[in-house]
Amino acid sequence: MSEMRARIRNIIESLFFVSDRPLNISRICEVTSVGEEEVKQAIEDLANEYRRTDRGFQLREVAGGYRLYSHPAYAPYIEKLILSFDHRRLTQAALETLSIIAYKQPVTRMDIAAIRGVNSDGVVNTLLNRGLIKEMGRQGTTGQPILYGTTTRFLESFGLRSIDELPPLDEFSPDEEVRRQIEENLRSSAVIE
Amino acid sequence: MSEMRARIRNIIESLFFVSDRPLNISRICEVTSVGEEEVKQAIEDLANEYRRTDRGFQLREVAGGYRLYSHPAYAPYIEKLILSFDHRRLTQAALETLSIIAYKQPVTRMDIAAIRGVNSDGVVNTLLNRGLIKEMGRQGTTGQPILYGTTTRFLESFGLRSIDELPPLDEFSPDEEVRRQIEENLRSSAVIE
Amino acid sequence: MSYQVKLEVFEGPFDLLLNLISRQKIDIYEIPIAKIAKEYLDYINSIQELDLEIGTEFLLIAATLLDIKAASLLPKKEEVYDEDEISPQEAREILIARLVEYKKFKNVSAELAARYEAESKYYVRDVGVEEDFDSLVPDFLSGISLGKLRKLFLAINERREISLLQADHITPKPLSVDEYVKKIENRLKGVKAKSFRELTHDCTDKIELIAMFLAVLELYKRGIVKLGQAETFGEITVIVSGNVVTGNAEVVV
Repeated sequence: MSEMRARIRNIIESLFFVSDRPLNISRICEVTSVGEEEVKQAIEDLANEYRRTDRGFQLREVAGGYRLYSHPAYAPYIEKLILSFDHRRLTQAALETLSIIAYKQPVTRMDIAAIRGVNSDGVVNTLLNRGLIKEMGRQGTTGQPILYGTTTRFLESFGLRSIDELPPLDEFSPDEEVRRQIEENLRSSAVIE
Repeated sequence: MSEMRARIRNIIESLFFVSDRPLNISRICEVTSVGEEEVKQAIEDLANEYRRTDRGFQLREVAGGYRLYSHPAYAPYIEKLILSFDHRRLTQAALETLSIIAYKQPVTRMDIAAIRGVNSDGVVNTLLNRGLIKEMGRQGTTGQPILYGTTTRFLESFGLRSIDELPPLDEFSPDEEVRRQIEENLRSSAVIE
Repeated sequence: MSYQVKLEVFEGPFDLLLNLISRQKIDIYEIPIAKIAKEYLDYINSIQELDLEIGTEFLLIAATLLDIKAASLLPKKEEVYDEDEISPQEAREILIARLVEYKKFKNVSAELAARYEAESKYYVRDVGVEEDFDSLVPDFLSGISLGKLRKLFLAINERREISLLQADHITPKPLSVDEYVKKIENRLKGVKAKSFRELTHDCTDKIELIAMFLAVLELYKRGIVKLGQAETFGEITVIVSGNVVTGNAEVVV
């Protein structure tokens, strides 16, 4: 394999590696500035290689593109690993994310990350898989990010007829300590010169 | 490589592939029912292979375990593909405070303020929110102030295997020139013109 | 055309003092402490004029410097100090020791910054549990009431507000307006006009909004955009009128 071809393959492999959604060819072309033919070649190279060397993961073509999946042969071990995890952290993250989506829908992944202060892609996927949230179209801005909202299943879980029945937020008042902290910090907040 | 050895390597690769946190050797032994020596061998095999074939990802030892990371050479492409919120810039104040906590842990807010010469409560709270430091109990003195230390996420964010990997603090003592300058400038026994 | 607005910021009194000291060219016929004390006070005065809150810590060190200075100006005589009173000489020794200690951490924080920077080139897989294994994850909603969900949402919002407000007043976060100029230029590529609201849809805090606004003004100054507003407090429209030219602008927020 030529050096150039190997490099393109490795770049594309790194993209598959970090991506939590199927990547289609045109998106890969866009990100790598590589032509369609070369991208297709690289995808084939990767898929062949994984097959040939019987790796722990596979490249599969699914609706909308290509994505890496763990190899089904090793599922029993993966199950044991997932069961050995402490899921409290995931539960906390999932509930936080769900509450943001419920109250702020429709929202993008970026909105959620900005509010939680950490990348929340993994959690959004888990909630999607669980049928608690769904895609609601795309925002009409640069990049056209996907918008998310809650599902009928979410409403059913809480016995709600519609999302308007969510308890209102405004009755809430932060306790005195928090209010004081906010005020103090406001007083000393930065200025623009 | 024997077939058995390759199989163990592939199983372990699939575990790394699905894990969202560093995996330590004892957990891998437990999940795979494979002995420590074989697990260590498999990890070495994987790391060597990724290095040798210059893949899109690498296996790194970090925060008491091993984890897959994308290859740093391809970071520009990954940045184009996804938005990262975990690597927001740290301010100078945050870095100074973090350095003090990392080297002197467990420390109180007062200890930190004494070294920096300035109240650091705001910075400490920000570091807590970002999961880089955590509470480590209370000091057994008057007022029982909270003690702080660094987290696993701190190790991960700075690419450290353990806290012992921090470079020795003594190496960062100001050199003679700086010391002399400080002394001279704060000298009170100067000649009066 | 570019502009530069930069206010020197210090992480605290020690940072300021070290900076002043490092700028000195030591002259043995001078009285360094007097000069340093004066510069230190000048700086404090200048930031007071800029209406920045001065930490008591800055004033405490100023007092210590003045104390040392006063002692150096008085004729030498053996003064008697109480046991629990610190003599100017002792205060100076303590100050030097603290400065050296602080400098050590300032040095190491540069090393940590470099590590953090290098580490930011590594990305982890954050994909979550694959669909096939989803049934192994416990039900998130078990035992969760609507009230709890609402509480969680409020708690996150609150946490966020506090961390946004807790920007250390001595170390404001520098935002480069030029970066925002570029951002706006990108967003205006291929369109004739966009509203300010559209341009700032993803701004997460006030400071960022302000930087975006400054960037719009900068683009207006450079003649790249025209601005329109139908009524007071109405929507601001940013209209593309010229070619994109990049310059350098930096502002400390």
